[in-house]
Amino acid sequence: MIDFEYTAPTHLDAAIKQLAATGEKAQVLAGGTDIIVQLQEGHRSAELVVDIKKIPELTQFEYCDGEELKLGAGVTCQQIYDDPKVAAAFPALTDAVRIIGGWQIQSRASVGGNLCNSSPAADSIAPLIAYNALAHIAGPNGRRTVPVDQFCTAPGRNILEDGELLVTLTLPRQGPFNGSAYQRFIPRNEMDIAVAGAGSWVRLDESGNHIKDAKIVLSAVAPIPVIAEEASQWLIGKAVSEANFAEAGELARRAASPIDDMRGTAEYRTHLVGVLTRRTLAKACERVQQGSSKVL
Amino acid sequence: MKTHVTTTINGESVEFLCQPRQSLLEVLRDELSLTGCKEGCNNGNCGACTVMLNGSPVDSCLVLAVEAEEATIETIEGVADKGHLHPLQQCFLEGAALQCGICTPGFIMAAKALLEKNPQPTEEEIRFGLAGNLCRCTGYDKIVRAVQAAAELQKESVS
Amino acid sequence: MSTDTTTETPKEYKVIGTRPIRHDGADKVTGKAVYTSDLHVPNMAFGAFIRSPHAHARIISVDTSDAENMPGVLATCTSADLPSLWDKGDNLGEGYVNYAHLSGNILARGKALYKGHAIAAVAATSTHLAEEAAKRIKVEYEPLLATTWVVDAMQKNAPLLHDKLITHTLDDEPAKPSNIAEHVRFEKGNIEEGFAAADVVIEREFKTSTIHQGYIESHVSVALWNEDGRLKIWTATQGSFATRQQVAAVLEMPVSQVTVTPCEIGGGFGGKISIYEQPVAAILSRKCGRPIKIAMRRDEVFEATGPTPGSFIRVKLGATKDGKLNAAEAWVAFDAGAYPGGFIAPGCMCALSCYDIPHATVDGFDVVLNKPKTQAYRAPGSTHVAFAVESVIDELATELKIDPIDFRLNNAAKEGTRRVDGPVYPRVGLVECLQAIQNSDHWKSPLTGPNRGRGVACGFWFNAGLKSSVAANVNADGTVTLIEGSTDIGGTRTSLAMQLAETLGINAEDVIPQVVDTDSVGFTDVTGGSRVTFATGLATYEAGLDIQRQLVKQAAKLWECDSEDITVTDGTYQTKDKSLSFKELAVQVSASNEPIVGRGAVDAPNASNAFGAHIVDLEVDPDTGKVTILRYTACQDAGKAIHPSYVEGQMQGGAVQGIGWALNEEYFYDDHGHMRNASFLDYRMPTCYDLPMIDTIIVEVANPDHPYGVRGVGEVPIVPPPPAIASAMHQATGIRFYELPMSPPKVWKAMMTKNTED
Amino acid sequence: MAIVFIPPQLRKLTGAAEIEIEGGTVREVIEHMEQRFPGVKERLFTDGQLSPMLQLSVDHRMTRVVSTKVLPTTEIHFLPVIGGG
Repeated sequence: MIDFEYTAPTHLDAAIKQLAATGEKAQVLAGGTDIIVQLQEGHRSAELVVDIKKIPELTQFEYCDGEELKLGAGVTCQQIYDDPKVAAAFPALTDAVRIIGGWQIQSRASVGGNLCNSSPAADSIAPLIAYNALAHIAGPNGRRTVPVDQFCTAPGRNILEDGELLVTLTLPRQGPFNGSAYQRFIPRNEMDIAVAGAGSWVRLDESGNHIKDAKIVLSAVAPIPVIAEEASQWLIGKAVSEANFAEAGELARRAASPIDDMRGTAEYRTHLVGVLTRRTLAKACERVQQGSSKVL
Repeated sequence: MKTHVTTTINGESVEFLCQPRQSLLEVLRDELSLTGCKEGCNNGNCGACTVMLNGSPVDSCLVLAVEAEEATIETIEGVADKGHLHPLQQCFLEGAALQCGICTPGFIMAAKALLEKNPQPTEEEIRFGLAGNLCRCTGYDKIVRAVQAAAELQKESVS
Repeated sequence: MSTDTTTETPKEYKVIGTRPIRHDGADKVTGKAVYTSDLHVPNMAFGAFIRSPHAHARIISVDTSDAENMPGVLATCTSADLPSLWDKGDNLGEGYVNYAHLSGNILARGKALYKGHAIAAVAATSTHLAEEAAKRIKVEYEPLLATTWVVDAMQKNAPLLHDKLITHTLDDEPAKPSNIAEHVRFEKGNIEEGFAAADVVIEREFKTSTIHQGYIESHVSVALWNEDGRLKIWTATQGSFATRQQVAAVLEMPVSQVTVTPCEIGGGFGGKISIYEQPVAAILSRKCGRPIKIAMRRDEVFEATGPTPGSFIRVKLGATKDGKLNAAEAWVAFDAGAYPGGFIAPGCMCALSCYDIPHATVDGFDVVLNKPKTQAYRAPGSTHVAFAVESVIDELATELKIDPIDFRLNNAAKEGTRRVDGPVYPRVGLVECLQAIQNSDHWKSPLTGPNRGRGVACGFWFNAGLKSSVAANVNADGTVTLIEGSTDIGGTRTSLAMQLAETLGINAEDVIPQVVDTDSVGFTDVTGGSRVTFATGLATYEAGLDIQRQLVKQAAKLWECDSEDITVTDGTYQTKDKSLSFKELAVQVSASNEPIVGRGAVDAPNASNAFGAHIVDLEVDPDTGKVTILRYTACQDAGKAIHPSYVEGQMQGGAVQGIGWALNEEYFYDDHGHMRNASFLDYRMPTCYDLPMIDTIIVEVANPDHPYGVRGVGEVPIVPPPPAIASAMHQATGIRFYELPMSPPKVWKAMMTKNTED
Repeated sequence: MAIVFIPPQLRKLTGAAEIEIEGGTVREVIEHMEQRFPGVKERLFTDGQLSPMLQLSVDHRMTRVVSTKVLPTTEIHFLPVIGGG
């Protein structure tokens, strides 16, 4: 690995100044589980590495029942799944962070980093989009907020400009009778990259028998995570039933435009979208019915 | 240019100089002679280099050594207590839970973290908790059993 | 759960069959054991390679000047620094090695034959610097057409890897060069008559992918070429003497000038017998006068060390209505990788090894193509052919409506069965293994539930004998230090120490086993071929008897009596009126008499054969094609299990490697012949979260060629899993799978196709 | 005297698959084979020694030692050398 300079600022302003001054030759270090590998293997290069874990704003992790979830960009997967309240309110996010690498990875990797790495196969981005999460960005020209579904632009690329930094993610309160789930398909049971993934969010009516609102987000089947709009819309007003989940799965396949690679064929990935959509919808509805996400 | 780092390793204050590009694994092994921490893949996929960093297990190949400033690190060298093997180490020996032994330090570190968080794990929880560590020799059977035995041993010593 | 099944009246042993803590155990659980990469030799510098980005290319030029001009760079090395060798070969005791090919594989000469083929190397004051410098070596290539599939490489119009490669055969050699390096053929009986008399004949074709041994420790060496011309090498190897022999040959120096110190080794499974970086580190060391360490990265290990061949196999079996195998025909093509030597012979010799078949032929082809040179992987060749043959056996049993274990028992090889390659089996334990799984709780427990299936399969491997030497020094406190040359991959220090302890009548803990360098012990062949506990065990036994003879002589002096008056029983030395234990006597003798040093040196007969049989239960996800292993039982004839825990460990580890091979592991090549998954992430070896416990049944049918009845156990257990799993998959899905790995996309595709057809 | 099993690919030279041949050691047996079937030896030997690519099975025990004694009932097979993992 080519050597670089390292800095661990304790203030956001200092970090932005350093990032802005170095431009595209600067890399941000949160958990390091992607960037260190990429630097080692020469997929990315850096003259300056800015470690953001000492900036208070980037490590804040705040949640009170019924409020929005505030997730500093450096908050680790482990911090998230270790918090039972967050797990109850945002189960799809918890599903995702529990399966990113093994424990050794989860104790370092952050959801913010997962987003900024902008891999099409990132597990946590689909749930963030399903929850309508917002990305709060700071840069030399001030702050801006962008919905997560507009964050990624291509594999490994996103809207962050040189000098900009993801500061926090906020996940709005989800309202009553919502449920959600994320699943991916991998050939092993752990330590793998998603061949395909689906995050489903639903709101049911008071009876728990009909879907009032839904959002299905797919990973690893397009250059960026994609919302299966048609399937999500179609579900509105439909009964909670395996047949409807399966139909939604069929519709969701249309949103997929996958590639063939060593992790799976395009045909297989498209098929998996149907399976995972059906399964996550079922799980999400089950969670509403079991009251595991009875957020007010 | 080298950076000066002050850290705590296995309870002792340690200072070292390193380049920013050096991983914690590299510094532990090459600069500090803590070679119990093994390199299997250098990209976070085998767990052989597992150490505890501020109380959590990490792949030390994916930590920059400079990040260890003011951190608390525990390595396999710190697991045995002055002449006494840790129950996990004892159970790995008694249960023949190692063959070539290269993955063993990583497994013991991960298993120790697991038992500290969850003293009585189920087989499923053990297997999930150790999924970040690869072993090619044993087929894992005896490793899982050794962790179960260590949990049992620790339970007995508590009660 | 583990079960021991002893089929014959057991001998009474005090040490053998117990489970002492391994002698190197404390070192390994505390991180103190020294593996090669843990070594820090004074003034050491570091080497790195530049490797071919092309699967096949002519090397136009290599310019190292930029790299050499970098501060901190000490030396560079290309194939021009290696002596050019003719096609000189040697039998390494582990198959044949052609040194010209070995040298060409170490550093490419003229052409790069696979992606990752080493072109040049550089030494620098740090690893980072060496890697940077390696990137500054300018190599100009002329890319050539490449081929990575064995059947393609056999075609007349295939791109030729070696201009002068003439097929080796005992038959008339062809006039023209091709990629077919070797053709072997075995025949028994009359195949036409055999098939004519069969009621059911089934013929199928099989494919398997390239698989890596996947040892967690990379290849690492430190070389120090001293000014006096002596070369010292510390390395991760399965055979210190095999390393010495190969290094000396490719550097054209006498073996006596090379000392190889085997450090602790982090797994090998056959992949750490050939040399790679050792001579390069040596040359760099000679050039810069400093010890050089080279450690491969994981991607280099995948792309440029020796995996097991990919294969294409056609098998035709014929049986009579009453379930007797009558004829067999196998056509086997293994890819050798870039140079000849892909384990085709053992593959062919194992193909029909589990059965007594009167009429059979086996044809085998060793084929070069643009992949890394293959090496041994645990029972090399046997897993490939077992996948094919056992799968057809399963189809035959199904067709004939005979229970698959009964069908195998009907035809199982036993003492007196003539193999297709000629020799006749001595006492072997396949029947006992099959009976043991038939009587197992696993087989007797019904498997219920949708999408589930159960499969069984057998496996075979030879036991290598070969050469081993040990010395055993009796210490003043009555303990014995055992000096051996077999590198210890999985607990053989202890299995040898236990045999010495048994022979001498002392405790396992009173033997101190030490694995030493090539100057400190007699010649010893590799740790491989399932031979150490058997063959080095035999040498250890000899050393024990030698000590006993010497001790009797010394006791006679001490007691002023005739040697003949002394009897030795279970380590007690007695005359009519005197009696001392081994320890007591050794203490007294050490204090007053000449030192006692036992010696054991054997060229062990390798007539022994090992068999196993496995059962697997699994479930297939009908939506995704993903397989979950629900229950697994591995049974094996160990002859005599010296340390049952480590025998079980071999069975469990081997079974899991076989499960990985069956389900997910493969070299994924793109159209350019580039491996796309050269990492532990995408190569997908099983983690513990992918598996259940692996139950074991140890069968003990004593090996008549070993005083304690030992058979090698290391290799057999990788063989049965792929066919056992394929058979279970058939039960679960109604589909026969003829290709490895049976990965989810392929399984799903097959289920889709079947659903459409149904 | 020994019973030599001829590898299939050498049978063009010998005709039969199994042949009884005189000799007290494997080497003597091979010398006598060469007298009866010229050309056999060069396919089995390299530089006066058993080819490094071959091994012997003498009464079902593998060896590369050509001075191995043979008895009238001894079976000799020529097999490829093999290695293990």
